[in-house]
Amino acid sequence: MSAGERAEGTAGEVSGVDMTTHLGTLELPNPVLTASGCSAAGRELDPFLDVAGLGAVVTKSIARAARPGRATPRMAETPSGMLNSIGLQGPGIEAFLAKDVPWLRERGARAVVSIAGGDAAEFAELAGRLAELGPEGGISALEVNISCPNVANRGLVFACDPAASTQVIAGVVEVVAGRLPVLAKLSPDVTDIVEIARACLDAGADGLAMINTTLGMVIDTDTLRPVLAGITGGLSGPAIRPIAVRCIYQVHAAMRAGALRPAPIVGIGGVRTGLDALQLVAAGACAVQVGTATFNDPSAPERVLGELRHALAERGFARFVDAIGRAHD
Amino acid sequence: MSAGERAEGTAGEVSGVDMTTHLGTLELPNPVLTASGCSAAGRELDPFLDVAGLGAVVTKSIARAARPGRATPRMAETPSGMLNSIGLQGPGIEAFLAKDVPWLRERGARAVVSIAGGDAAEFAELAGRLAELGPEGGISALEVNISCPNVANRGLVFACDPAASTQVIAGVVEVVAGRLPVLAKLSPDVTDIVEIARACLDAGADGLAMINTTLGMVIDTDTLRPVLAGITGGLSGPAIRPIAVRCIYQVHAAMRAGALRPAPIVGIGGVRTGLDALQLVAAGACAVQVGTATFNDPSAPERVLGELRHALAERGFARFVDAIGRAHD
Amino acid sequence: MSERPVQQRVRLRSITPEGAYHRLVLDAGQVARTAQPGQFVALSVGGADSAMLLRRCFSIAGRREGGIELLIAARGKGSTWLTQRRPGTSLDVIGPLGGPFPPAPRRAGVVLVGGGYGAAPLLWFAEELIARGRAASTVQLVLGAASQDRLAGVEQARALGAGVHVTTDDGSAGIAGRVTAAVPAALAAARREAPRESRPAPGSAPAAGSGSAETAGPPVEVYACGPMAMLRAVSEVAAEHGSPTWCAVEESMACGVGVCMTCVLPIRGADGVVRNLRTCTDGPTFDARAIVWDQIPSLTGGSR
Amino acid sequence: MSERPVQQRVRLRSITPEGAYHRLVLDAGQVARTAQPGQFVALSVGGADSAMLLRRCFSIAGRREGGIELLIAARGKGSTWLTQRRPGTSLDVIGPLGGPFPPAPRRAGVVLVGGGYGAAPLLWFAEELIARGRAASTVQLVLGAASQDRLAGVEQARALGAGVHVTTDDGSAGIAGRVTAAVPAALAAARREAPRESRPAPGSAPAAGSGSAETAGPPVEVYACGPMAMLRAVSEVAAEHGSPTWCAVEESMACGVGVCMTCVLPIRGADGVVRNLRTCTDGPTFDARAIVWDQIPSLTGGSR
Ligand SMILES: Cc1cc2nc3c(=O)[nH]c(=O)nc-3n(C[C@H](O)[C@H](O)[C@H](O)COP(=O)(O)OP(=O)(O)OC[C@H]3O[C@@H](n4cnc5c(N)ncnc54)[C@H](O)[C@@H]3O)c2cc1C
Ligand SMILES: Cc1cc2nc3c(=O)[nH]c(=O)nc-3n(C[C@H](O)[C@H](O)[C@H](O)COP(=O)(O)OP(=O)(O)OC[C@H]3O[C@@H](n4cnc5c(N)ncnc54)[C@H](O)[C@@H]3O)c2cc1C
Ligand SMILES: Cc1cc2nc3c(=O)[nH]c(=O)nc-3n(C[C@H](O)[C@H](O)[C@H](O)COP(=O)(O)O)c2cc1C
Ligand SMILES: Cc1cc2nc3c(=O)[nH]c(=O)nc-3n(C[C@H](O)[C@H](O)[C@H](O)COP(=O)(O)O)c2cc1C
Ligand code: FES
Ligand code: FES
Repeated sequence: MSAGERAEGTAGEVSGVDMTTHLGTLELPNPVLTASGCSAAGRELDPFLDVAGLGAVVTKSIARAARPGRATPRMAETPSGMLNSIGLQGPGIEAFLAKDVPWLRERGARAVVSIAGGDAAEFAELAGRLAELGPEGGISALEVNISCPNVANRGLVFACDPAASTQVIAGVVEVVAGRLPVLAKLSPDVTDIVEIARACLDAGADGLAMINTTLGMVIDTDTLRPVLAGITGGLSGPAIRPIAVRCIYQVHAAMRAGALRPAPIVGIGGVRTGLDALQLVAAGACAVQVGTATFNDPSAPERVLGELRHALAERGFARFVDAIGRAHD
Repeated sequence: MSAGERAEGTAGEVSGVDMTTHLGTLELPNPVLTASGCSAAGRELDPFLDVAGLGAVVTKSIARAARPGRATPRMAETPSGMLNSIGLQGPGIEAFLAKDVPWLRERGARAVVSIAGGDAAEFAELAGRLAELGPEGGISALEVNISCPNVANRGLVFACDPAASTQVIAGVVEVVAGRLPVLAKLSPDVTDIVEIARACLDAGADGLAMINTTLGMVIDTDTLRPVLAGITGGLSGPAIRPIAVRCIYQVHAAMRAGALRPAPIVGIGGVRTGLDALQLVAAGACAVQVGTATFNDPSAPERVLGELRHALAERGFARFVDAIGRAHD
Repeated sequence: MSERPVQQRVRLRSITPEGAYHRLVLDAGQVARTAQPGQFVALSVGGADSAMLLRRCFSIAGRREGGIELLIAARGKGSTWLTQRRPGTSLDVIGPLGGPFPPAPRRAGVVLVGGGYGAAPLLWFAEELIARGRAASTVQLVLGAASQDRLAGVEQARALGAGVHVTTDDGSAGIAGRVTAAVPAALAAARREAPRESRPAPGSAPAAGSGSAETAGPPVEVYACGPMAMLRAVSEVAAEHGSPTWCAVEESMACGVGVCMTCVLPIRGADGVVRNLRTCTDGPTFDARAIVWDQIPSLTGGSR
Repeated sequence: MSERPVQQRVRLRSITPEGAYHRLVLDAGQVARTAQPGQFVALSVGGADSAMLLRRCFSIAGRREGGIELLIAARGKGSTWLTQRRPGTSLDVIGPLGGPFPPAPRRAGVVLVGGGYGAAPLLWFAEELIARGRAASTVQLVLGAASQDRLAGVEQARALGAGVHVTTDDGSAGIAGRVTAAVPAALAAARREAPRESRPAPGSAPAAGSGSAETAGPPVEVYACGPMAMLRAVSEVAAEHGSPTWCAVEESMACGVGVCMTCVLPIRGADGVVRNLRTCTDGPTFDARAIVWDQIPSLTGGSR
């Protein structure tokens, strides 16, 4: 099928722009996804948008066992952003598979499942369980949340250490054995994000998802104590968008320069509008996730998709993919 | 002089709160300073505030020779922040000493001079020239902007590398030989800011100034090209305040834990109001700088000082210094 | 949630100062259609270019001519922004969110305890109870606040014919003291006024049954809305008098719709297991006996 | 800067649509007191909780009854916010900023070239020139825009009795084409109307002297305000006709008061050295011959 044929009649084609995109072997009808932890497992957004109309729903990072998460308060609003410290509260993988995946499947939504573990073995176990189900079981891809604390190494997050990142991703890739695309989700809180990206790609990741929140803190000026029970929290929202654009640009630039194996980048960070999404795409993202903006507007992922499509049409793009990495041309 | 005596009648004492603070051997009448690059050398703020009433004026980072800086556009507004890419435009140290320092001196303002170099030798040379003048010459302290590119190492910023930071600070400390307090200004764009803080303190810095801007990028959604001529730029303003609070808290916590030599921290990042300043102070800062907020309100440093004093009085503090690090208690 | 919430851009019909608060009426027809007392709305604040990203949540204080009423205290910057709007302003609202107050068993007395603006949803609840045929005298309202200007709904409550008990911390109105000081009298009045002739209906909430077993007279159910420390204190006093308490809590909520997990409280399930439940979707009203008070950091001083 | 700027919180006296623009009158008495044509103000936008941190700069378009006038195009979010304000809104203004237009030598003709809202400060300049005794016919205004609704000040200019030359890119008013198409005729008219009898006064700007040396007739000075590409084109045409051009530039400004160094342009000094000068404090008006056009990225396509 030539590019010309493809521009017509595919599922992604609406109002003249073919929105189809690929994450490795996974074809998505469009490039706008929810972000992990910002849409639970999709169900609560049902009154506000059509989950099946999104590129995919990325589910809240799931661990092996049920986890209560951190104490409250878990959030603080900050200028154009927020801090969160949820601590990966969740029902554990089995309850998740029993309750959440079937609902998404029934709705016709694609599920990208985010996994989190305290060590490489937990990650591998989770990945194995999901790969077993595979696409037929309603799982479209894995997102490996390595921006969570490594129990063995004083709680240092995996994604801040190339060796730890390699270990987790290699373990996951091995057990998945090509049955699902594996995305490594990176933290911006590193001196050199290209180095971590390289560690993940060298370990066999099919793509990168970036960025996770950046570590921040708010102090209550009445009590003079940290607002969050967890003291520090993850900063997200439009405030960090310039950091996300920069990270994506740096990694995509390294790929273009041959310093890094080319691989799809899923852009995340501060996307609130279609034009925000376009910034991440032009920087090098082949899909984008909408996170915190969903709290402001629960229809945001769907709205962003419409706005992005419109913006591409206005700029004369026939295909979404032609906009990827444009800022480097 | 006992603490009780000191609370009355010192220069820092206004409306019941003694605002005096210390940066190593330097006593400042109050803890609110301008931030480097956000107040030039003070003169342009003269219509809007009394420079002598501030803790100090921190001047734009100065290099050996005159520098034209980067091409325009040099700035982009971002949600609750901005990007800048000025590229250390300046007249060079001699013109600076001839024109700017005398003006500040005449006004009775304290000058903290920020220096920047492409290698350790340039830093040392600048530091030597300023230490020669010393306090009698109108220089109160040095701020060493190690968050600028290391010419010898592919433009990697010094502050992203402990060894490079050590080299610069050790060279400066040696040549200054105790004649002026030396503050190392840190970048937040590192995996472990405590490690860089340690490198600087071990190299003999008298204190730390943190944080400098964090690297960001904005893409023009019409041209799909980076807005800044310099492609990436430094993100500043309230958007990054949670990052600043976190960095200060981490470094102060390491000092309290005995993992780092105790030393004064000058807090910088997103301060717009007195309560913002109080957050940085409670996190561990013994002085704060007001940067980007000055663009919104050129009287901001003076206003912040008033608001901080008021907030301390309301909270029952007799002395500013008692609020330092309160969030750790 | 009883009905699916909707997201609507609506007109602010009116805004009126009321003591220390402001009463807003929004032309939110779709929200009003299914809203029930105990549910809340989430409003976006500050406009599209605001630095305030998160919505603010407010209990629905009533329905009025196809619209909804809110009673808002200007606390921080978002609520202050709202109280400064003029009629005609367009606002983005999501609602109704959360579940309604559980229905009061027909033959139980009812005590409603509201702290400050927390009285607003309870007044609507009282109105509905009376409109559905309950004798006004079986509804006892305890309205407390720091000072007189922070009391909400006293006139409204009197107009309904309900029993009204007022407390203020500073004694500027009613009994000087906390709401708990007035709760025993309110419980006694509710019990006195409750239909004597019958035992609790078998279908009524188990809470009502267990409460009535410990005291003489008909069962009384308590509904409380206000700060967490007040909820705990009220539920303790109520329990001493054999009454269960339904607590409408007010946790910090980032999303209000159930996707973020910021708003949780430790709740003991029927299986005895404590889970961090979302107060936005699983609440905001919980049976006081299920709330694990000692695990709530804001009460134990754990972090704030 | 001629006078120290002041920071004032002022009332928006009135706001009136004017073609594609809005004319705002601010009760900014202290700014008005010393303001001169060519200077500008910086307004904060969006309120204290706005995500927009930076001020927006606008040329002062005139003084009116102790206030100042601005002519504002709703371009992005900040300027749109401003054009949506109602009279009575309180605004934070800093001004007057930058230096005024250099005075026109008494015996030179004057051509003022305004692109879009760029005409606004030039009209005020024309008014002042005429008010100070210059014959209106020696002032020629070239007013250009993309389309008729984006033309500013045509009526005002006619009312002054000045020569008026109108161009629009789409031909919806005046000559179809760019302002440069009308500049030669305007120069000729200014030269024709300028006082014939005399040579440039010795104290006049050197620019005027050198310009007049190359052409027949009295000197003519050009003042231009509009987009950078227009300024360059106008100054080239003017130079071909022996006239110097004063260009009022409009660079992105983070502070407006001279502390941030974001707003620079490469300007060749009297010593031949090119320096990046701050257009906010060293400008915004520069002699076109001193501007190093080829080093301006926005013109050479260097970055945008
Ligand atoms: C279910 C529910 C019902 C409520 N009903 C009412 C009501 O009827 N009338 C009324 O005046 N207020 C009510 N509140 C409280 C109201 O939501 C807060 O006062 C308001 O969000 C404060 O916002 P702010 O911008 O003024 O304060 P800020 O302190 O600037 O807010 C910062 C952040 O903290 C959150 N926050 C601050 N205080 C509270 C609080 N007490 N509860 C929850 N979140 C908070 C805000 O939502 C925001 O995200 C209710 C809260 C909840 C959760
Ligand atoms: C000295 C001077 C005088 C001006 N006079 C006028 C005038 O009389 N009338 C008028 O309508 N406009 C004038 N402008 C342009 C006006 O400042 C911009 O249109 C306005 O800042 C755009 O802001 P925004 O929020 O709408 O756009 P956004 O694109 O959202 O602004 C984002 C940022 O870029 C800056 N920016 C965007 N466009 C421009 C621009 N063209 N020039 C400078 N900064 C820009 C903004 O100030 C802001 O910091 C003048 C600019 C300068 C520097
Ligand atoms: C409340 C909240 C919870 C989150 N939970 C997760 C998570 O479980 N796993 C994960 O990989 N990222 C998590 N994130 C990070 C987001 O997926 C996203 O990377 C980040 O918020 C930046 O995007 P945004 O600015 O669009 O929110 C969470 C973010 C928020 C705000
Ligand atoms: C326009 C601009 C120029 C700056 N120039 C310098 C500089 O020359 N040297 C330096 O150490 N920091 C410089 N900074 C960083 C500030 O001093 C400060 O560390 C940073 O902006 C964070 O503080 P803020 O959020 O209050 O602006 C600059 C910042 C801005 C916005
Ligand atoms: S507020 Fe988001 S889950 Fe309750
Ligand atoms: S705008 Fe800041 S120096 Fe000109």
